[in-house]
Amino acid sequence: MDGEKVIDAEMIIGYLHRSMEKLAEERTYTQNIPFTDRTDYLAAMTGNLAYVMAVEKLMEIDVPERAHWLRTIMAELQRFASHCMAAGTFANDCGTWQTPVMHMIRDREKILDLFEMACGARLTTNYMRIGGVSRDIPPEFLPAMATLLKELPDRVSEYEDLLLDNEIIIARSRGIAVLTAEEAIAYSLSGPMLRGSGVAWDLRKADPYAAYDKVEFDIAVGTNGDAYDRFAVRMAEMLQSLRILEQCADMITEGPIHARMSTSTVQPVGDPVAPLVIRPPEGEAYARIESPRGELGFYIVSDGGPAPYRFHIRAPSFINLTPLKKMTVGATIADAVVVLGSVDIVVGEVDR
Amino acid sequence: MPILAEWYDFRDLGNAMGALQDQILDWGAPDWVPYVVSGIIAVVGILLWLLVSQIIFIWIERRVIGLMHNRIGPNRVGPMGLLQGVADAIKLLLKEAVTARATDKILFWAAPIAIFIPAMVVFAVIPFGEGMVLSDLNVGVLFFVAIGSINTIAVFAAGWSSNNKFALIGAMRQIAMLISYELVQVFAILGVVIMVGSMRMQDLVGWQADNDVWMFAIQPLALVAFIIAGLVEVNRSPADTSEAESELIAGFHTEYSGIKFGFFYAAEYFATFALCGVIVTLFLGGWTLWGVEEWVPGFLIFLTKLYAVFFIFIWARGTLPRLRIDQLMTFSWKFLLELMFVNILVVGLETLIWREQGYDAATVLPIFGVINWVLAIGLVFLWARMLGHGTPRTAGKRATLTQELGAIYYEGAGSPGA
Amino acid sequence: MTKFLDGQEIAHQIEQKFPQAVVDAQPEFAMIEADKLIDVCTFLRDDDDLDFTFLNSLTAVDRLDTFEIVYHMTSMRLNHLGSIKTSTSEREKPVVPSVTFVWPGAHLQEREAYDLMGIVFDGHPDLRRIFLWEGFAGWPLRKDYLNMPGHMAGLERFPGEPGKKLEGRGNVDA
Amino acid sequence: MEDTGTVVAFWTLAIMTIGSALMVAIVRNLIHAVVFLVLSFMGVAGLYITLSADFVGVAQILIYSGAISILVIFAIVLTPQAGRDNAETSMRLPAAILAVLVATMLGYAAVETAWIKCGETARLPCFPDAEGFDGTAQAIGNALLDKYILPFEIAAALMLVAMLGAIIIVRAEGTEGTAEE
Repeated sequence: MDGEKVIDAEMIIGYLHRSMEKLAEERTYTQNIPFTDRTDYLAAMTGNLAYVMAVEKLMEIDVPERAHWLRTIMAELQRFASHCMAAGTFANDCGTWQTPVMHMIRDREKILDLFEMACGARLTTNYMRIGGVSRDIPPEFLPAMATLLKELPDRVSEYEDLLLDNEIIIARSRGIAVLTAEEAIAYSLSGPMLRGSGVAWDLRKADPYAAYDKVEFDIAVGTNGDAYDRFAVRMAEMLQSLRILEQCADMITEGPIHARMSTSTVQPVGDPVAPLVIRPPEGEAYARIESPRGELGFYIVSDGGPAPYRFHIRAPSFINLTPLKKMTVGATIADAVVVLGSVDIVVGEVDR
Repeated sequence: MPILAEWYDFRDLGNAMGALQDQILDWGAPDWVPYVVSGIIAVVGILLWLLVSQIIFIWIERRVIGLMHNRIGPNRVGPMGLLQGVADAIKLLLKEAVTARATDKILFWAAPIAIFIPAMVVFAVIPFGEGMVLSDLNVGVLFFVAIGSINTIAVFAAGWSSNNKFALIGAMRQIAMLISYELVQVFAILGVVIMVGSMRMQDLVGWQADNDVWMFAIQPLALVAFIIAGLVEVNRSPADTSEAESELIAGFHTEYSGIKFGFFYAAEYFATFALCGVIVTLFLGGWTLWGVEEWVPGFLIFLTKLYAVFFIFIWARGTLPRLRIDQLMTFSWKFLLELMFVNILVVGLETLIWREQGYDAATVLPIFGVINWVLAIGLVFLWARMLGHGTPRTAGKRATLTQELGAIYYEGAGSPGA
Repeated sequence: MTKFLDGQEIAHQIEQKFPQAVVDAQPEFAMIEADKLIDVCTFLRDDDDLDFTFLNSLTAVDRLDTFEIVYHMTSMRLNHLGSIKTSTSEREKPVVPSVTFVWPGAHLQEREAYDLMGIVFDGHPDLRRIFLWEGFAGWPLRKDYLNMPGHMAGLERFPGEPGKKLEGRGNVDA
Repeated sequence: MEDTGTVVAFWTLAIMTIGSALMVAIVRNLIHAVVFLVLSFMGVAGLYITLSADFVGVAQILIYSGAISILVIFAIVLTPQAGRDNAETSMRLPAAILAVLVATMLGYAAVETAWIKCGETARLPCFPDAEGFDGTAQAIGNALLDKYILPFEIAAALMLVAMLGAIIIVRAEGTEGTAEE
């Protein structure tokens, strides 16, 4: 730094590096599922979903209808909760004394209660299984979600009015860390970072997985790729998630929650249909979903054994950090904090 | 003014003090003894009041901000958490005051004291009641500004001696802001002094009592500028860039711990009390309330107003995000200062006409009030637009929603769907 | 729906431009010669009907005798996903050309592959370890990492502990 | 002036001012020197007040210890070569002799001249400080604006020119850094 101005920015990471990719090679496919919620601990459901979809792609299992709906509901709830944290802490970096964060965390708590109702855990859910979901949702889940969906939309629009039109937040984040559309694509950014720069690319629309092709929603896009637009995109996505959840709530079908697997020996809880040890055929698969931070992909190479031969996680937070130096050099210290806030990284995912 | 000026007339503690002084003289003490005695009693009284209200206000502030955050706030220590302030004080006392090896020992030790003194000395001038002002300087208001300017040195000493890069940046930021907002503060006070005609605090209060009008009704612009400049000087919420947690850990008092940090913490609160006191005296009619002070003791009215203004500061702290240092500077130089020049020009003209023609106050003051209010609102909008506030660049905007996959909406990328 | 462009089709396209660049074409990927990688990638990115402007992910896989680098790419305009691979059989100091100039997004991912797998990307502007500290001995993600001669798995539990051979899944000669 | 309070105040302030002035010269660290300088400014302000020139005293605090000291500090901090300490110069002895000479000369002048007591001549009326002291701000204001209006305007113009000069210098230096708002 030279006085207030930042001359050079160096990223020192690796403090939370648990070498998940090495550990995963020692454990069977089902044992690896808990790893995936600990990479992006703010969006555990989407982590599980991505890994499970990769293995299903490898073994060509087709998941029953109700499991698709349950996965979509859980993924969208997780996106809303994760964006609550992201938007709140961004406003915090702009200097508000934790007021917006507290309000948003209060909403996030309600969603975590829903998770607890569905799968017993609030943060590290470990809810999805290869071929379906581990448990069906209790009868009082949908009514609880319905009441939540009644009150959340106007609360989010209240946050939008309070934060997006706030004179000081506009002054603090407008024009900071601007990335053009071409740069965003070249730096292979994804999620709100990419859409903030104006590129309308959302994997839920481009490559619809689970039940996303049956629901109606829009992609939120910013126009001039600065910290303010990424913040606006996240707020708009929260509203879209609520819209998806309403449609899922009344379109969900009854039926089995887990695919019938061929070598079914030991069965999991409830209506057990999956074998404890899964041996996918030799080959490789790359499956990716739209996690709240971007394109979360799992590249699995299998050699027919019980454990994956190579287990690679394409972490959006890690790759979204590539242009960090370009964004912060030249700005002041106060801006550097806002830039990091707008990138919205989760260190567990950056370091894997 | 007090109906019965006996010593037991508690509407104004000044009477008791006066009676005490005569008593000492009767006992044949030399003439300077009563001054010393009353001085000490008054100082001890103010200090006690300050400490007690600080402890209460630590609790109130954290409680109010807690409620704003939709959480409860401190309720562990003592009934309803009331002893939170005391707990903080004891904690700070017991904590070990670490001095880093590479610090500049003498300055590092002197800085907290140097910050604490101005925060205390300012109270010599603030009138709590009709007779209750420690030293009735007839340059009272100027004294307040002068003492305010001293803590720039103390801030620099703290930042420089703790030999820590962020502390120095914090100190430099604070100095830059103090200097630029001192000008605004002086001009805001100038407007008031021109209209009242004297710098003595008691005259200011007296003038507002006689004309049965509060100064902020006549000069809103001066009040707004004074509050903003005060917020910056005391470095509270929207302008707490010098100890912004997210950027500079704790600004110039990063290296301090234990009771030294306690001094900084207390100094910040006392400075805010002093600021609220001056705001109340200058703009909100000090200890008068349209004749109510005949019955209700003057200093109680003064304290309620003071705490009300303090509440506004807490409210600002709970809601407003922080401005960047250069935005704060441009705000002061390019916006507030010009408004203050215009304000003084207008007020000067008004008082000139008023004094020359010799109109009586009742007719002319409402007219001045209206003129100034219209002027204030018009000026703020006009000047803001001139500085580019109304333009789309600074308007809040939602994200655009689209169904078109792969389309590019970037302003620089030409039409969508590229 | 994102169309998965299979290996043969990509290999066919590349054949026209660079005759002997493609080593082998599988349904999932097209194996490309290591030294022709840079111009193939620039071609893939700039060609209009392929238009792979977005690099999804870059992964290094240790196939015991060779190192494979897998590139997944997407085209946002045409909404299709393709993947190519290169491989190098060098064990001691595997060198692969760096694609950071084609896709700047590969910058950190290549540093990660270097840090965990030991693959040197020549032409990379700033090839340093990204997760582990500079003095770390060995490349953790390699299959034979656990019993590299004399190297402890990262931290010695106490100074001077002899380099024990750990039986792990990965010892090659077991 | 004669009642005991002011006499005590005068002597303490005098000692404080001279003491800190001496320390400015003696102390090693330059920053400490500045802090002592500020202390001496305050001492001088105190002396003004003992002479019941309250406006000038408060103005002294505001201008000297508030603004000019910051100027001096910025000067010290921003000049990199300043070794931050009073360098050891070979001229110590001659400087000491010179200082003593100047001190004696001033002392002699202070003691010998016949100061005019207030009230002796028409020009210098005594301030009636017995009953209620109405403050000097009024008098200074009137003097500035009717008797010394010309120097007042010239000073104002001078300051304006100085400020414009400063801005131009900074502007030329920092043209690339000014990000448009």
